[in-house]
Amino acid sequence: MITRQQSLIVKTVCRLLVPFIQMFGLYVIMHGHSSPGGGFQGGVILGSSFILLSIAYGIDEVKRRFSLPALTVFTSLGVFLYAAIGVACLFLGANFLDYGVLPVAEPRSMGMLGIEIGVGITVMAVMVSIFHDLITFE
Amino acid sequence: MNDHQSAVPVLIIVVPLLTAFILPVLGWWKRAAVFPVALAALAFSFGASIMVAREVLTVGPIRYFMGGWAPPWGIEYHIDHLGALMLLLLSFITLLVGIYSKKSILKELPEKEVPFYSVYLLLVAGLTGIVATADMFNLYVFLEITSLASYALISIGGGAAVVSAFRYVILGTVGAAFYLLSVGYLYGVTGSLNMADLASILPDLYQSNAVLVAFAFFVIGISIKMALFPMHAWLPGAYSDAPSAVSALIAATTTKVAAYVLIRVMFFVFEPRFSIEMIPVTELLSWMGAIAMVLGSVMAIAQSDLKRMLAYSSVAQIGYIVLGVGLANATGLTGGLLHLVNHSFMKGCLFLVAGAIVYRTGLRKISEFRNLSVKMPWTCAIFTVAALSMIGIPPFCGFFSKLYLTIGAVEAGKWLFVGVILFSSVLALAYFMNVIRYMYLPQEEPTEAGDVAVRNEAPWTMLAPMLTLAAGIVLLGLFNGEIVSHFLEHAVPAGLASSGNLTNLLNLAR
Amino acid sequence: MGDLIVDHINSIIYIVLMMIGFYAMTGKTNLVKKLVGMNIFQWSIILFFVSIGAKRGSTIPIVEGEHGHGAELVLEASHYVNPLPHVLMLTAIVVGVATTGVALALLLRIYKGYGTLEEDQLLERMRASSDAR
Amino acid sequence: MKYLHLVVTGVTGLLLILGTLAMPDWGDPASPASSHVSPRYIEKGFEETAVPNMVTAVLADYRSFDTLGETVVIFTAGVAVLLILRTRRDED
Repeated sequence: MITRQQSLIVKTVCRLLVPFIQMFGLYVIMHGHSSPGGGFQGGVILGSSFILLSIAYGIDEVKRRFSLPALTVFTSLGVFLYAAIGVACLFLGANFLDYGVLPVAEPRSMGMLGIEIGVGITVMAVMVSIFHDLITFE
Repeated sequence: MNDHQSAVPVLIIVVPLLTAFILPVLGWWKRAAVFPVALAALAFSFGASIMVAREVLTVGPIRYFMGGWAPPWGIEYHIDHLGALMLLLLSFITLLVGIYSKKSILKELPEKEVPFYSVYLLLVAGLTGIVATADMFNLYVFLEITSLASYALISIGGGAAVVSAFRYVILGTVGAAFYLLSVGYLYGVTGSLNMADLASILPDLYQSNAVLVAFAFFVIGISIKMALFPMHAWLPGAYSDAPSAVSALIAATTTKVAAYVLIRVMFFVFEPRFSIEMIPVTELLSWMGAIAMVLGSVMAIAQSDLKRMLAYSSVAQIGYIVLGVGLANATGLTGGLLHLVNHSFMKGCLFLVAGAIVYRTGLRKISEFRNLSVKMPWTCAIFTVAALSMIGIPPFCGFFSKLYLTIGAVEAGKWLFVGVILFSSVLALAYFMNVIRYMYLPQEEPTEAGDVAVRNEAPWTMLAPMLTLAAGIVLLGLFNGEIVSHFLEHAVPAGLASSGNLTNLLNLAR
Repeated sequence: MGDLIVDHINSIIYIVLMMIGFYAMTGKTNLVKKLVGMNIFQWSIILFFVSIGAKRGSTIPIVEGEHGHGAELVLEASHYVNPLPHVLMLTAIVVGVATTGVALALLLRIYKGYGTLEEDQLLERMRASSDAR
Repeated sequence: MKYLHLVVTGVTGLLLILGTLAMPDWGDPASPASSHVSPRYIEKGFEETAVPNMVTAVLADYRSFDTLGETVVIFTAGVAVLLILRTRRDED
């Protein structure tokens, strides 16, 4: 566990940077359809913002905002969302993950957006979770 | 694009996956619900496998297009007779080990129950995915899911198990990376990833060095995954240090699935003539199998720890399966496949027995097993059944697969391998008889009367799966003809030398 | 000679990287170095796949220009790079990250249990602790 | 035995060189990889999925089951690390 004194400059810069990093991560996830990017890339960026926070402020500060149960829920939620979209296609009478039958406009595009968001959530949560487990192990 | 196909094949994989995702959350909410839910998912998977097998037997191989995209553009699931048999086998064994694991995990790792079952289900989903998929890259993804899950499951044994797991990480990654390299070369020269599509393009390219190299990397990579003799270094440690339920699970499934992949790619993606005539891979494999059979058995004799002995015995039994593949005739391959199924039952059963003994008495050393037959009569009886089957005593299933292998070797005119099969069986007799002897020996010097002969049988949730597997060993032996005629005869590719006179005799006999 | 190197610069790079990685995995005795070798090996395979997908005179696989609905759009296969290897390698990258994470976790447990990551010392201490048991 | 790993590395390298020399030229637009399966993704992908980024279209639609597998791999890694490292005390 990192317990040494953290410098004011590092703290301030991180505090300023983190919202922008997170915004960029969300952009990369949502804009994966028409520019390089997607769920995994955006999820890693989002996850790295929390890792940066925990480097600057210590893991306890991050845990205060993002508790372990919440982390577990997010880990499961993302990948569950992915599989659930696939199963929804099954129930709507098509093959697994055949988004064409989803009852929305431009179903294929929207289906992809849904699974990209799912991938993003899981990747973010797993990155933070692995980082947490690695640094708190003693 | 939207023609609907029966959803059952995909549910075999998706239901365990979904359950695995739910379990960590469920664990926070209601810990007691985790085990029943996991078991229900495994049972569902088994039921769906039965439905799939019935459909394959009556209608024929099932094809399922993921996302509705036709291959080679999309990912296809293709379940043929061999695949249906493997799905049945995997879902059955994982269900039984799942029932068994409840008590032993609660005792060995009480606080890690929730992630354990989550990873367990992921392992099951990965294994079934490998069997069902008809896409080379999708197979790699499921191979990695299986590997990651088994690294984690092995490591929870603690102590030496963690080192064994790390060794497995390194070697397993080499194996998977070689497999990926081979997929890369094949993709580079054919432009396709679908197995059926590859099979139609490849025959024109058999002279290309890239295809040869791809095949070489494939065989090496998968040999590491299935612990064929020179690449078996990860196996003994991983099997013997892991928790008992995990040993049984991994010993009965992962190496078998790797052997299935070998057979599938060697004989169905490549034509049999490629690996038999154009490059002598089958010849090489049969020699490696033979060496594994002898050296694995010799190493097993040298062990004093029961689980470690069983692990080395696994190395030898992989040799039998590979020898069946390497004989390159229909009888030999049938024998190899039958041995794959049989060994899954036998080794799963033996590891479960070893776990039950550890659970009740804490004993691992074979020489400490004196008087065990009085304390745990059922467990010892089950061990004896499985051991006799491993040796190859007639009514049990191990005999029949060895019979097929022997006849296959005779048909191929390779008398040396007949000798190796017999010799390895004799060695198996040596190491299993040693264990059985200690189990039924009375206490050396009965010191106090109250101390000895206290009957302390394993709990019924552990006994029932072991009994089922033991019954399975007997039934597989009695009905081996049914398995061969319903499943395995369809699994033998057309290009192999067909059955000779000896096999016809065998057909008459049954 | 120079032409040969220029024509095959991609293969030279990934073959050299693969051999470095493979050597580290099999030859090094330090477990962390083995892990680093494993990563180099995996990344060289990613380079290999991406270079299969390369296509001379083509651009990134994103539809260019106006693409409103109903617009007539003619897409030439030779105009865009092959997207399939990129997709496969995204998955392979994730697999690499996941394996590294698990391996690091195992290394932490090994270091806690035995206090060393050198293979020969590790074997010695494992033997000692199993004798003590 | 000491030089075994060097020999193994050398043999692997030779195999790699052998295989690579038989591969199609680097960047050849007529290579099988560029002409067999992938043209469908480029030519029809936008029409069929309405997503201009072909990598996303292939990743999340044509081969979406692979991507599900990829996400499961990440999930497995998360749970595996948790299983390996986290003790009960951390969870409370």
